[in-house]
Amino acid sequence: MTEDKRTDTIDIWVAGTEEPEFQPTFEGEQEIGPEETGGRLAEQYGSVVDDDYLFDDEVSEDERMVINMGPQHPSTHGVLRLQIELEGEVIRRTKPIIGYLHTGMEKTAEQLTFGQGTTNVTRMDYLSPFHGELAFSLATEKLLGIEVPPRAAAIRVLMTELNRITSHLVALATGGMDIGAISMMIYGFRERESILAFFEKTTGLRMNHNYIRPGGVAADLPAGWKDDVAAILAEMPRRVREYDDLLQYNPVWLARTKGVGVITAEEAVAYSITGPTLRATGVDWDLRKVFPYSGIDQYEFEVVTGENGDVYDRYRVRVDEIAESLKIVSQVMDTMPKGDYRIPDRKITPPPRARIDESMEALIHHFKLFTEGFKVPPGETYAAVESPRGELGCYLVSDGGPKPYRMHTRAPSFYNLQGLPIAMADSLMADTIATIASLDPVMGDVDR
Amino acid sequence: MSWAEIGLVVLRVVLTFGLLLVVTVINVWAERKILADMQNRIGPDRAGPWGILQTVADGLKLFFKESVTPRRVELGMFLLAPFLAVVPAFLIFMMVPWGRPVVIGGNEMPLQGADLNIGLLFILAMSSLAVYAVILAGWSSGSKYPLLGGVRATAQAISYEAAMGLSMVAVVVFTATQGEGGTLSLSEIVTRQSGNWGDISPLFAWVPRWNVFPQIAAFVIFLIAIVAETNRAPFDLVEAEQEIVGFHAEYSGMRFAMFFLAEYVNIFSMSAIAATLFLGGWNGPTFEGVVPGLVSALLPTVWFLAKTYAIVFVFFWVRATLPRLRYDQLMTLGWKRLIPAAVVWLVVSSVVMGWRQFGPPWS
Amino acid sequence: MGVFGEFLKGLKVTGGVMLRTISGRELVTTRYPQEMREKPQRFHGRHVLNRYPDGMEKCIGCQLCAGVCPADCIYVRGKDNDPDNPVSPGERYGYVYEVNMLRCIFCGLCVEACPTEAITMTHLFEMSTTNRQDAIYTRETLLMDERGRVPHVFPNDPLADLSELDAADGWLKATAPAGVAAYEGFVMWRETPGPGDWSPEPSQEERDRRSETEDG
Amino acid sequence: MVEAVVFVLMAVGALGGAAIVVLARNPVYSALGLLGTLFSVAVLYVVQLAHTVAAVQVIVYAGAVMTLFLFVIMLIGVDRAEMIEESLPWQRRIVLTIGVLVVILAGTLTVSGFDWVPAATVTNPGVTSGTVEAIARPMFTGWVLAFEATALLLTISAAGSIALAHYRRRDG
Amino acid sequence: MVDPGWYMAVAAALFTIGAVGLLVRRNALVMFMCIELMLNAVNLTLVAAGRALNDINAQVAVFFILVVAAAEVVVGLAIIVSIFRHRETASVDELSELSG
Repeated sequence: MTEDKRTDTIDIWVAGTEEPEFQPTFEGEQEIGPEETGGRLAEQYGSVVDDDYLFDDEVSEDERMVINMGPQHPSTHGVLRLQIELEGEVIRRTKPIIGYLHTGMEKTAEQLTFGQGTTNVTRMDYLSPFHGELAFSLATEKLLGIEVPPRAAAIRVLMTELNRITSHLVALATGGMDIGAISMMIYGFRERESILAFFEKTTGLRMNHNYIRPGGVAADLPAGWKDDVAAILAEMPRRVREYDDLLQYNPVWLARTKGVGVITAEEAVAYSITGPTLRATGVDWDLRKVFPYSGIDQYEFEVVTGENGDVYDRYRVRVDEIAESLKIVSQVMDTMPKGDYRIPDRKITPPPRARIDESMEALIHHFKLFTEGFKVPPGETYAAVESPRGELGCYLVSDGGPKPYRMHTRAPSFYNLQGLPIAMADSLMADTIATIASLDPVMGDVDR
Repeated sequence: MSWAEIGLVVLRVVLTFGLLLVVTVINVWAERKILADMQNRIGPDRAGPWGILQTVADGLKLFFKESVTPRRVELGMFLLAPFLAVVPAFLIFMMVPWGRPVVIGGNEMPLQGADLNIGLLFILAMSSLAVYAVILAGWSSGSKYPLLGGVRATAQAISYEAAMGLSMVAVVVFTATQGEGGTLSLSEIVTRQSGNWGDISPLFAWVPRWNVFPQIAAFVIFLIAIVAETNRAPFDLVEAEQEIVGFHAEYSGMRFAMFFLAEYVNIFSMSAIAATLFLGGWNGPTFEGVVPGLVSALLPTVWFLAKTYAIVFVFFWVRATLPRLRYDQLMTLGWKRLIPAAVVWLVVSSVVMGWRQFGPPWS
Repeated sequence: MGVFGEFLKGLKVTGGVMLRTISGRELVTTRYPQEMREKPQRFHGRHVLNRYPDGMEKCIGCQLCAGVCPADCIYVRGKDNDPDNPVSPGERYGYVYEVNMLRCIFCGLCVEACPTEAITMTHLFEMSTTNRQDAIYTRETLLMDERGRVPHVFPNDPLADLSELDAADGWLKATAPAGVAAYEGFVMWRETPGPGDWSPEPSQEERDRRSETEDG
Repeated sequence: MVEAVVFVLMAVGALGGAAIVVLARNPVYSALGLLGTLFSVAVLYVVQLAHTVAAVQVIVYAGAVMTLFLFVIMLIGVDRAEMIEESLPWQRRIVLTIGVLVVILAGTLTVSGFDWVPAATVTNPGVTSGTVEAIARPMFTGWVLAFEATALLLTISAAGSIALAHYRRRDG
Repeated sequence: MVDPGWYMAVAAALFTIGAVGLLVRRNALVMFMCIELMLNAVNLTLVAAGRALNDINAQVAVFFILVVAAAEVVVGLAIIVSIFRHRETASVDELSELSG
């Protein structure tokens, strides 16, 4: 079949018409990337990082098979598509193909006011919605030049750290599931459920909360929140020990994760990989320490690092970060300040409901804020938080109107995903799954 | 051979077949229910009491579902593979005695499909045939993931059958010391496990004379090997749904149901063989004279089923707990751990048994 | 023994969970339609259009909810009241009121925006339909009757727990102070007929005190 | 009577399988044809009361050898039709002619009652049941040297095949 | 009892088919399978003759042939695999390096 014929064939079959002749796809002819690079995958991807990928001339073409893993695959964590060049069961090259969950959220953000924007960004990384909201709110507040009340900041830290736990729990659960520990799946989600119940009690929703907003948080913590948080704090360490019993020293788990999907510190930095994936390589980089936000620097916690940057270290870093987050949560619980939890600026925060009936000014503010939204001074800014997956940043450009001129999200999953080809080169098919799971990409975050 | 005898042969084959079908239906449900319990879930509970009819409902659904035939399949092999999966699975169980022989109308009828003098060899032969279904299903699907499953299946089956065979040999050698001459017949192996270990020392008079006690290592090796042989977790690389979706990715409807059936029949058959070889088969107290005759005639079957289900439960338990091995680790475990261990155990236990029977070599 | 010991540890975990599940001490799933989960106060569910206790509609057709909705799922058209037979106490009332439940993201902004607490949320979430048209809730299905009972689109739905429709909107109560601690603990809304509990959320001192006493 | 029926069926199966081996374009079908032949031959062993040999035939051939064949076919991906180019143009015709002649000869001899096993008519055959014990006894007495030699051969071949198939990547 | 001659005839036919296939086919794997066919034919004659002569040694010989065949297959397939790795072909016509 010549090149021309292939491109000319349009395989669209209208029901009721005669079915066209079956045109098989020759996936072996699909190109993953130029082979002449002589083993320098780095050059293909525009980086100087040397990779251990080696193109062996002695191996014939026949022994290689290109398979498409995904977008409909049980363990590509959504709709990630990987083109994998296999030699037997050994992966030689990988090309991640994204865009199957592209929802145009960054563009949508230009149509929503800053007040509505949190409903949008919370849906990008749907496993850590609070972090998305927090990054957007911090950026907006930076443009506005305001500082939120201490209670709001504390609530934000409380919620984002709890959210980090739920997100890591999902990573552990799905990671366990992908490696075949099916009970881990349910256990991880079981504990996540108890925290989600607290989220639901606070925000009314289990995910995509629209709770952290520019100027503070939408609502105060519910009555009895201390009991709920205390229950979580009491329960989680026991559960984490249970995971350790199940997996931590399990020889099969160790064999499946140790030395698998290795990303070195240099590679991680070169590909701007952040989060647990970076820390697992031993780089001591955590935005909560380096660029503290929302007053998180007043709480004591450690930055967890690994050594080898393999799947096991990423798993370990996540488990340990759960413990660190619990530390922060417990400190927040003990030191929760009293007072307002939204900035009492009537140009940004709507008036209390009681004031609408009493004050004409309040009514006007209410109407203005909910129809037009508040105006943000022109300028551009970038604010980043440490999401469970890494640096989640929000780049905002305002032209002085109530809607962002441009919003861009630095999505950690997107950058971490670029480490996939180097982590997977020359590994086995089964390691692919472990590696993807350990990078913990959220496709909504990748494609936005 | 009189007509009555022929009738009894037909009857026992039909009974064995029926028993296998019934326990398979229960197995599928039991696995889901037990896995649910191990994961804080309820599990199937809609069809029938405690969802016990769930398997029937699933079977009906699959039966009425369209069997899709993809375009790039090798049709003949594609259609043949499900049958190749089911037939050896059923044939294996035909060798297993599942109860004490009963006497009907003056004719003794062993509760066993067939009692061959090369029973164990037959089991090995059939279990080695079972892999063809997986290979052919993977290859004939004309799709890449099933093909990978087929390739994995070949390597896995070869590796673990050796370990399984060697641990069986250890039992055969041991059985030879327990009676007149060696035997490969399963019914004979079961008979030789009746009684207790009182002759070793009066302390052990309460311990049943099961092979598992002197052959504990062989038992462990055999258990690991049958889990691998039936492609169950943690050795379920063949159908690892998180990785390669499985060799039966292109199958649907009744054809898929046959693979499914074969898998669960295999689990039960292999557990039954383990119970027969190591746990004394249907041996157990029958309370003759204390309970009605019919009950004491059925009790051995109950013991057999109880022992088998204990091993089936281990299958499920392990599945709920362990992560899946990787392809190369599977090979390493098979060739570098299990087979050497089986060989060493075979040599050691043979030497010990020879010593016990014939005295030290210098005598 | 180390390797087997670690395996046994894992088996112990799953086995222990199994025993706990069988004995009923720990179970995370429920038999859903038979056993309903109790939802928290602030749960975001199906919308409802409220009335005053005297039967007047609260909606004044101001379109704030439609304006703030980030999903553009609300459509409102106001109409002048007939002075002799008013529908709402104000000048205008919501003549057309539609919520497209297929678009709605249940963010709760409409509840926060409504100046008269006309639109609030209930705890009902069983809203599946077999027909897109049925997912567009109109004035007839949204508006509560004069006794404060909320209609359900499918009154015979076996899955729906209709008592969820009577729950008062916790999100309205939670967001009413708009971040000002001093306003917490006060009723800031007008009464609505029906069985919902419309007492306000407690103040911060009250919350902390409650937590501590419940601890002890 | 039973033996005759089984014999006819299995002989047809064996020859049919063999024909598939030679005629099939696709090596996978060749392998399956061979599998059919091996299985039929195993059944022929059974009707001749060579039970152990039959079981070993299935275990070794069907269980290991053919699995290996299929594994290699799939591994190196030659499951495609081969090129039908003949480098020795006359070979095929001659071979086929001779083959047909031999088969006809065998058939003729059998039908004409040729005495294939002359000694059998003299000794009046009884029935030797090929149980494990019956085979093991001569194997470990008279044939013990051959047995040890076979064991050595197996070890050497295993080592040799590992040495052949084991190839190291350049990077090491 | 079927006359051993019939078994011999079937074995002869099997052997011939195997030999023909060995000479006609060019795929190394299929040629290998043809060798297995011929070995099986020989085994069949051995079992048939052994039964006719009431001699168990025939079956012992068959046993040895089976083992040797297995060993041969293992080595042969290893050779084919390693040749294929280097030459990308399983056709014996293209393996003419040794013919000088």
